[in-house]
Amino acid sequence: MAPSVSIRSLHYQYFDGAPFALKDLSVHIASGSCTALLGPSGAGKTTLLQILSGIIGAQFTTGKASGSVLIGDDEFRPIPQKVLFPSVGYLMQDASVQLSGIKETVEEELAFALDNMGIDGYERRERVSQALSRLDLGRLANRRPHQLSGGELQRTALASILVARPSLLVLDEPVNALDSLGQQRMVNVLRSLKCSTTVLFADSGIEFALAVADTFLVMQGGSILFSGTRNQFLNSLDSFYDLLPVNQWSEVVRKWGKTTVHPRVAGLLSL
Amino acid sequence: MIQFDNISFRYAHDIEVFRDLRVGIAAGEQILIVGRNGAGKSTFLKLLNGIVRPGSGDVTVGGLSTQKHPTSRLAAEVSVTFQNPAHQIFASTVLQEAEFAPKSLRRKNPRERAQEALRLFKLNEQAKSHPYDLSLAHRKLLTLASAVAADTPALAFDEPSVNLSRPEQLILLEAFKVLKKSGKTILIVSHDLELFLPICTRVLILDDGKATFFDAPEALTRDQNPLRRSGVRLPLVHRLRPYCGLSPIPHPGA
Amino acid sequence: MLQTRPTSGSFFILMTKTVREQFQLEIEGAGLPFVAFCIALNLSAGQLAAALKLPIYLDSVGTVLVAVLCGPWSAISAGVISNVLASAFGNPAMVFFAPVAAVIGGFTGFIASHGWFRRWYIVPLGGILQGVIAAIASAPIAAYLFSGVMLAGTDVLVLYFRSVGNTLLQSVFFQGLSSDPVDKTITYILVFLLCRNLPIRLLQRFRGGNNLPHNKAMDRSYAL
Amino acid sequence: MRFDVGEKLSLTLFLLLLSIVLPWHLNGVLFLLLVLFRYAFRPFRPVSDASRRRSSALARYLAIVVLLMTIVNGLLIKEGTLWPLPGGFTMSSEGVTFGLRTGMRLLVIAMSLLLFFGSTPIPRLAQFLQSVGWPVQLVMTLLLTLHFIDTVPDRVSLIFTAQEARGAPVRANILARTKAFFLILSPLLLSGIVESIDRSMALELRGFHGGAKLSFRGDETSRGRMTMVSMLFLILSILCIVWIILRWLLQ
Repeated sequence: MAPSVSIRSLHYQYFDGAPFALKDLSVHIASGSCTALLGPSGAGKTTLLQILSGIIGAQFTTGKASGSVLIGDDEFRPIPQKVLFPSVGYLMQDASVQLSGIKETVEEELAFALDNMGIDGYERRERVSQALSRLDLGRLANRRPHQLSGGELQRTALASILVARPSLLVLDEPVNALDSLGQQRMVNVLRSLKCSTTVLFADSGIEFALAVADTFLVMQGGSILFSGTRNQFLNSLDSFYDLLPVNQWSEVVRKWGKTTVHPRVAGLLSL
Repeated sequence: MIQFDNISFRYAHDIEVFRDLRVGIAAGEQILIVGRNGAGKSTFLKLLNGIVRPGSGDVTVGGLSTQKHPTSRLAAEVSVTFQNPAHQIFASTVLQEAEFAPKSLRRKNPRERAQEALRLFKLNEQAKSHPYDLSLAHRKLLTLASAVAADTPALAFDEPSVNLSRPEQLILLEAFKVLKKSGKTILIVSHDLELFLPICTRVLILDDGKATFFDAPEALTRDQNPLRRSGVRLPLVHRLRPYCGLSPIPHPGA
Repeated sequence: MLQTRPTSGSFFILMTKTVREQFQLEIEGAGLPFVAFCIALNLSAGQLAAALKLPIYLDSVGTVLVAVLCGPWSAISAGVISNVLASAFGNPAMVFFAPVAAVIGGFTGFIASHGWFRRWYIVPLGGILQGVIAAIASAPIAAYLFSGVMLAGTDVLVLYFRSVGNTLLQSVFFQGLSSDPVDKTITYILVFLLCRNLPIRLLQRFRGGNNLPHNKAMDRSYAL
Repeated sequence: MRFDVGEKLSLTLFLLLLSIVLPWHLNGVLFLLLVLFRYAFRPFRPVSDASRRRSSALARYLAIVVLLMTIVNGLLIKEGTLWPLPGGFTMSSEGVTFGLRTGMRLLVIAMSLLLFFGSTPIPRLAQFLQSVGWPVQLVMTLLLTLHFIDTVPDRVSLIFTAQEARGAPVRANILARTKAFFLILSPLLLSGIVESIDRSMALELRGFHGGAKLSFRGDETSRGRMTMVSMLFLILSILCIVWIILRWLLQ
């Protein structure tokens, strides 16, 4: 069952005396939802995602944290202290760094996580082939990772996480390096994960979020500024003028009437 | 100001990048250079300051021919900044990094020029901090500021808006408007048409070795074929605006 | 045994932990990929020096970086792997100088953990001392195995010393004395210049973060 | 007769030590034998044509060095029978044999290393090292080194271009070029540190903790245990070491 995530008054500093990366952040993310975490660079999006994945608690022993994080029914006070693999999957911003770089083919790259989990034999082959087909990497299975294009690298990195079947999937700016075809593929993948996996992704733009997310969070200076559904977000676009690239969008949406988003705009939004 | 006279160029492993390309850019113009990956956009910038020499034809910048003059001399005419900030940030404070170009070009009072450029990109409070204590977006702004600090008549940027989120994009737009007013020639290689179409004077589309379009942005929205053929699509919001009775491209300052 | 935090003067920890545990301790945080990066740096620093037509070779700059930022045992493995791979990629004699690379890594790691990279004036001293030790370590190998001919410009020095009447071992050692201290001092100073202002956000991810010039915040928040 | 990595490694160790034991004329015979080995014997054929090009260039280079070493030593050393040469120089037989001894030794060393590294891709070597007990972190480091060896040189040239475009003095006098050396190494180190931090997080995020063994393509080929052949070569190597120590003591 996909976990819900609720965070209560979370504060975080990378080291004593550092500026607050997260300031009194409280949010609830529904189970199985696809939530967009929007906001400018330095708003703390990456810090929040890395705290949920547990990597910050594990590697940043000098960090200072307070508050509490609840993922599913495990309570972490103040933050998870070890990497929550495999229940939480984290896709990094730069896919070429996420891949281990030591494997000779894409198929082996996907098996890396399963080696560490001690899964082999039939179940390993079955999980790898399932991940390959889900991200339609079938014909790239024997390709060498450094021969892949940006979009293919991104899909390989995502597949190498989905083999571990995480129940909470966290992605950091999944589309800012992709062209429109790559974005379209990523929209389909995230849509296929709905309800079975809780998805939370960070983005500095809004076009991808409008196409796939059902709840929207806007962050600034380490705390949550706005939390709401798609229509609430569309109607209050003007208040994010200098935080998100909405200026030309807000004009378009305002022209088409505040309450409902005009079907043609909504149709085009679904890319 | 910048003249490409029938340039032909190919890399060692014989992929033809340009075939007798002719492009003339007047002083004070802002050119947006667009094309699919591998259409030679980065090579176009490298031809500007002689890092890469054309097979045939010549590139002249500010009257100097790139065949005859070394890169160090051409760097005083055009300052070329590449995409990845990690490939050039070396100093241990923001100010030192911004001071590098004016100092190595032996400009007068390099420190004031650097501080001026940092103020233009809203980085003056962080002048003393280490560039890697800044966020990636601010490091990117730092590379743009250290190019502007060199005070060269022409500026060329490779994907200046990548890694920038909205607040930094607004800072970038403000800075480019100030540079436009002071008559600088600016070349921008970018995929981000939504950001740069409103402020550029002409758009250059590079497609398999040729310049298939070199005209004002409004002409681009009237006839989108050269754009579509070069594998680039007009941003969704520009395609939507006509449906709402708005002009396809907002006038600058919108 | 209670996990003691290695501070400067961590000689005690070298003694009690087995080598394997100490190695795993040193590459905690970002150490493991950094060792691999520094080995690649060792192998390509020579190319960069040649591209800039500089007469220096600096094939141990990566080993010294690992010694300062991670620790002695990871620096020893970095040095040894660098030499083995260098012999795989075209310079066969290097594999026999792996012990010299191990000595460089171990010695640098040891003095780094004693704070020799904290003040700028101690660094050249460390460089000269390291150069002498490297010359002592490489002399017998160069003399007995390769009779002083190392396919490099410095072979001329060896021939000169021998014609003046020294034994083979002495002349190889004198040649080493004339080039190694200079090379190592330049390497040490370069590493010091590269690392002295590293920000805390990067330093705190390395076991040896405390080996570098005094960072006020570093004291309170010692890494790992 | 399939040679696995372990057997090739112990053979190479034995050859390296043998080159120190044998007199120069036997080393010469061994060198010719190894050249024949390389072309005739399948498991020792070079894996890629890049390694073939590299090794034949190296073989020619070393032959010249041996010749040079022999002549120079012959001229310099004064013991043994001296054959007069025009221009007052003397060529001593002792010097020539001394030059030949070290020259032939270098040839055998180079050839045995080329045989091993030319025919064994590093991932196979890493697979063998893991099966004989290397810690998983060290095996991962060796494999990651391969990745960095591919990417660091490209990054160096990218940084070189970016800094030259900003006016870095890469072609000026030696002092300026030394400053340019720092201008290129500093971004390289900073980007290397940042990439190491990201990569270490990426490894931990996929469960790598140094406990579980790494899996390799075609896992069944590496028979971890010591085979008879590699045992034989290891015993021979120990004998060589004993011989060298005895000869050194009795000298």
